[in-house]
Amino acid sequence: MMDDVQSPEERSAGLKGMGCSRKRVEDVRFTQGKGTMSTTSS
Amino acid sequence: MKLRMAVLSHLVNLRDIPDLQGIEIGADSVSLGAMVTQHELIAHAGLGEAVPLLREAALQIADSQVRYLGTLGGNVANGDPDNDMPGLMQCLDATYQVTGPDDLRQIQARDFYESAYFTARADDEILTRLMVPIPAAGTGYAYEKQKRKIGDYASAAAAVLVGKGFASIAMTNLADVPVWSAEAGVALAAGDREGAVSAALAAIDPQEDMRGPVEFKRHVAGVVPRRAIDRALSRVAG
Amino acid sequence: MDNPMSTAFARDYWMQGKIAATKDGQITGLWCHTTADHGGFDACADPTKFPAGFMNICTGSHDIPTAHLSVDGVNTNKALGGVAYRCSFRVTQAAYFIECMIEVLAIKLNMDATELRRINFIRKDQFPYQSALGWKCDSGDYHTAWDKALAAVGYDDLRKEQAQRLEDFRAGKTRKLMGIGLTHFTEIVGAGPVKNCDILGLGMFDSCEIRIHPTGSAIARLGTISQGQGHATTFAQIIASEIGLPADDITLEEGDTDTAPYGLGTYGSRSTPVAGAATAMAARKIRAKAQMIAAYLLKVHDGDVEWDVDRFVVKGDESRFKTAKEIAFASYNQAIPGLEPGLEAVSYYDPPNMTYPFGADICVMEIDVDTGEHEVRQFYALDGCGTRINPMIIEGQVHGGATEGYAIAMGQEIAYDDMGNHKTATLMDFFLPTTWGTPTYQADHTVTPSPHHPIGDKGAGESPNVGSVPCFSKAVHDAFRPFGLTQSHMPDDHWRVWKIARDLGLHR
Amino acid sequence: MSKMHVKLTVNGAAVEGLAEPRTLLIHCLRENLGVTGPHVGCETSHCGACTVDMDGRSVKSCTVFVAQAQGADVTTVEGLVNADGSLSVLQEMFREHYGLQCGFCTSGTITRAHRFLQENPIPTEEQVRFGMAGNLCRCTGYQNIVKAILAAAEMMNAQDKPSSTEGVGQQKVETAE
Repeated sequence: MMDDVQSPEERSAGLKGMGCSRKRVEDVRFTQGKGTMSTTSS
Repeated sequence: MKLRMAVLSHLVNLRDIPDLQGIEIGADSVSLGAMVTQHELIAHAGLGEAVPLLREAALQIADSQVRYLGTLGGNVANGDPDNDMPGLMQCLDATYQVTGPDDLRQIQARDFYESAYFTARADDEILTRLMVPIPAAGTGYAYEKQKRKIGDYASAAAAVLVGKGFASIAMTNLADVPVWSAEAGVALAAGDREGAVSAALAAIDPQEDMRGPVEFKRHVAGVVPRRAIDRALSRVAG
Repeated sequence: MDNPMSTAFARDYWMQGKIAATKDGQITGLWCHTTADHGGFDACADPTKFPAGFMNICTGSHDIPTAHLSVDGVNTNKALGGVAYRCSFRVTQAAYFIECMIEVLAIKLNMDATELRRINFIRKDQFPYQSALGWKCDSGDYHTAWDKALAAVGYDDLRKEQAQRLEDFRAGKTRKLMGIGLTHFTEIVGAGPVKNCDILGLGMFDSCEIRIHPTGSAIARLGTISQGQGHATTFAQIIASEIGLPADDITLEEGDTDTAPYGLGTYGSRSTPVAGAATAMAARKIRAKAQMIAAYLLKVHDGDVEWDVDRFVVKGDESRFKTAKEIAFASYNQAIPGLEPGLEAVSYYDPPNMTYPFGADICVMEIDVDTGEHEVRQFYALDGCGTRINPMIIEGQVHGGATEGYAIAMGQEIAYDDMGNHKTATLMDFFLPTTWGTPTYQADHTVTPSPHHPIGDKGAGESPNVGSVPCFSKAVHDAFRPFGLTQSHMPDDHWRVWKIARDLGLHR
Repeated sequence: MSKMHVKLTVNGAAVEGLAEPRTLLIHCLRENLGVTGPHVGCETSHCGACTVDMDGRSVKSCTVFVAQAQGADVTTVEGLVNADGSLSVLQEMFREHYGLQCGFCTSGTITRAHRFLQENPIPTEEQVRFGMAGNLCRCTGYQNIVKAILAAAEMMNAQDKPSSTEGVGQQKVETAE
């Protein structure tokens, strides 16, 4: 497995866990105006 | 209409009338169509050279999006004392051309404003063009506007032109009409800065609003023109 | 604009205080009385057990042995009141109150306010600290934060520059004064323990339900709902660290009451302290089961494997391990004696205590004495929200919260005339700052984890609002302090600042 | 008011229909055409959430009658994605630099920033702040919005973008004093 050759630090970085300035998953929608806002009718 | 304050049976889009468009720079004056937008005033290179005061003031009106649609004609013809352009046009000694069913006539900007939203334009006339004299080369200019934030009307604003033996001062949002003081211009032309400010202040009649009480407005109405005068003087060339 | 006109949008507090101290600056007691305008009727999400909200933090960051707090609620002909967005439990007022009291005390004692704070800060070794108002502050390291903040802005040099400016002003060389605002705030968030807190009888726990799929991807559902705080991003990060599956493979779902576990929602910096804790606790239940599965697969006892980032490893033999992904697959597809198939868990988390984020804000402001205009030259914001899950998001919260603070302190007002008519009903008159004039912030931090929260997190959304409002105001006060000003009434918009200068005789 | 026959182009597609001339463009977009990217924030031209691009100009579509948009080429945030459906450089930079939080102002902000960068491809921070002042945001404090736009400008210039006809007639006009 790929994991075998990775250091704990590398494995940790791959998780994008706590402490990581992970890009927001919401923003792919929001930057295209696809968020569901309370004013978005029907 | 949008604010449910008027119900109209017809809506006429003036934007497609060519005569209301265009910026023409002549030898000693500039002719501006009433439907010229603030953005066009700012973007026009020749106008910035001829009457830089116009550009400086237009940049202080509303925000980019509003300037794209907001017209010079709308700004001056509405008679709203909050607006920047009426005072500016009085400072520049512009002439408005209004067109009625039969004829067209010229009205001096300095004679146009009667009280808030009341002007010398008749109900069956529309403002079609504005003629602005080109200030002599080397004339100092400044438009100074105190406002709470971009998009706001002035708490107090002053337009100043100053050259050899000549000066003109107008102020905005300090009475129910724009304030142009002949005495202030005469004083400043004679090099009397404080006399000019005093004369201008004598002509104002500010009202309290969310920008502050009358005494505040009276005070900044003294500060703002002083700054405009100083900046205009620093720009006098030749 | 419907919101400020017709719903509970802002707090309206009139606070009076008294503070007692020894001559060398040791604070001995605090008294606070608040008159709270609740408008036409009360719309507060008031914890019934504490109808004043959390004014209980009005002793701030200081070790004050005795304190007394009283509140009068008043109904008026305004829109319903009492609640504000960002800082819904009125901690901002508490911070404003105590920070102003400290500044006034420093003036009375003729002491430097930075030093007065140092003398009175709750020391690191005093935590958990029992406050005079009955609350137990979880953790803090205020002296470190304070020193870091003062060093970061070059505080001593700023004071020298300010002194020079004052000299120039008095000599008629400038009409601008310079003000330095300082705050050190302590927050109380993470509402909250059901024993202390409820909303009209509803306990303020929160919840998370996690299901790991056989593929190693996962879905988590929470009782909160993101309003832009980035829950789908950060809660996945908590799970990633706790369970060892990539955050990118974890889907978050909130806000559907048909599917979400019961919870109390998002407000008052409670999502991470409460629902975030529930997320960690649910993840830990899953990890406990994963440990049994890993031990079975590795043919060792449960206690012979240990967790290592994304896998269980046989103690002493790194080459023998099972990754979280392998365990997820096995949990469904391999018969394990004594264990049900599947890998999922739910946690309803009733926190044992509130959390107490803290921070230090410093503002440098230029003030035009003649027009009342201001320019924020510098704003430094140190945030101590405990463990930091996503630094980018925390800093964004700091920028946004401080900008709200800027608006509140420097111009925002829901004004009424005597007849109860709303006078600020457009976004021109109701001050919302634009890109032009809004400060650029230097966000900084210290990390002091909460001892009782599973991941040590304290919550970050409210803090920048709590600290920045008094900080901006105090920069104004500070500019005029040499002329005798001790207090003013918010907001410090142009005419009110102009009025301060006029009343102090600074106009020519 | 009687209805008029309105024709316009929205994100490259020709649309037409009957509408009262006084119908606001934002309502036409959202309610008649289902283009809900632009949002209704204030309806008084202050907030900028409804900003769209109309014939190469940023406008607040709550202040444009549909009659004024007759024949216009309108682009909304939905029309800014690359042809392959991926995020544009500008959208990507907003994501990269966390230039949005709740997302309400974002469609207007990005649409305005798109036009701003056409007007001024190499802006200073001061020019960005001046040119974006018509878009209110309640979450971000603007800091990351400004950062995202500056980063996008840098990337777009580095890509040596072929000159776009959209920018014709637009000069670099918005300079702060």
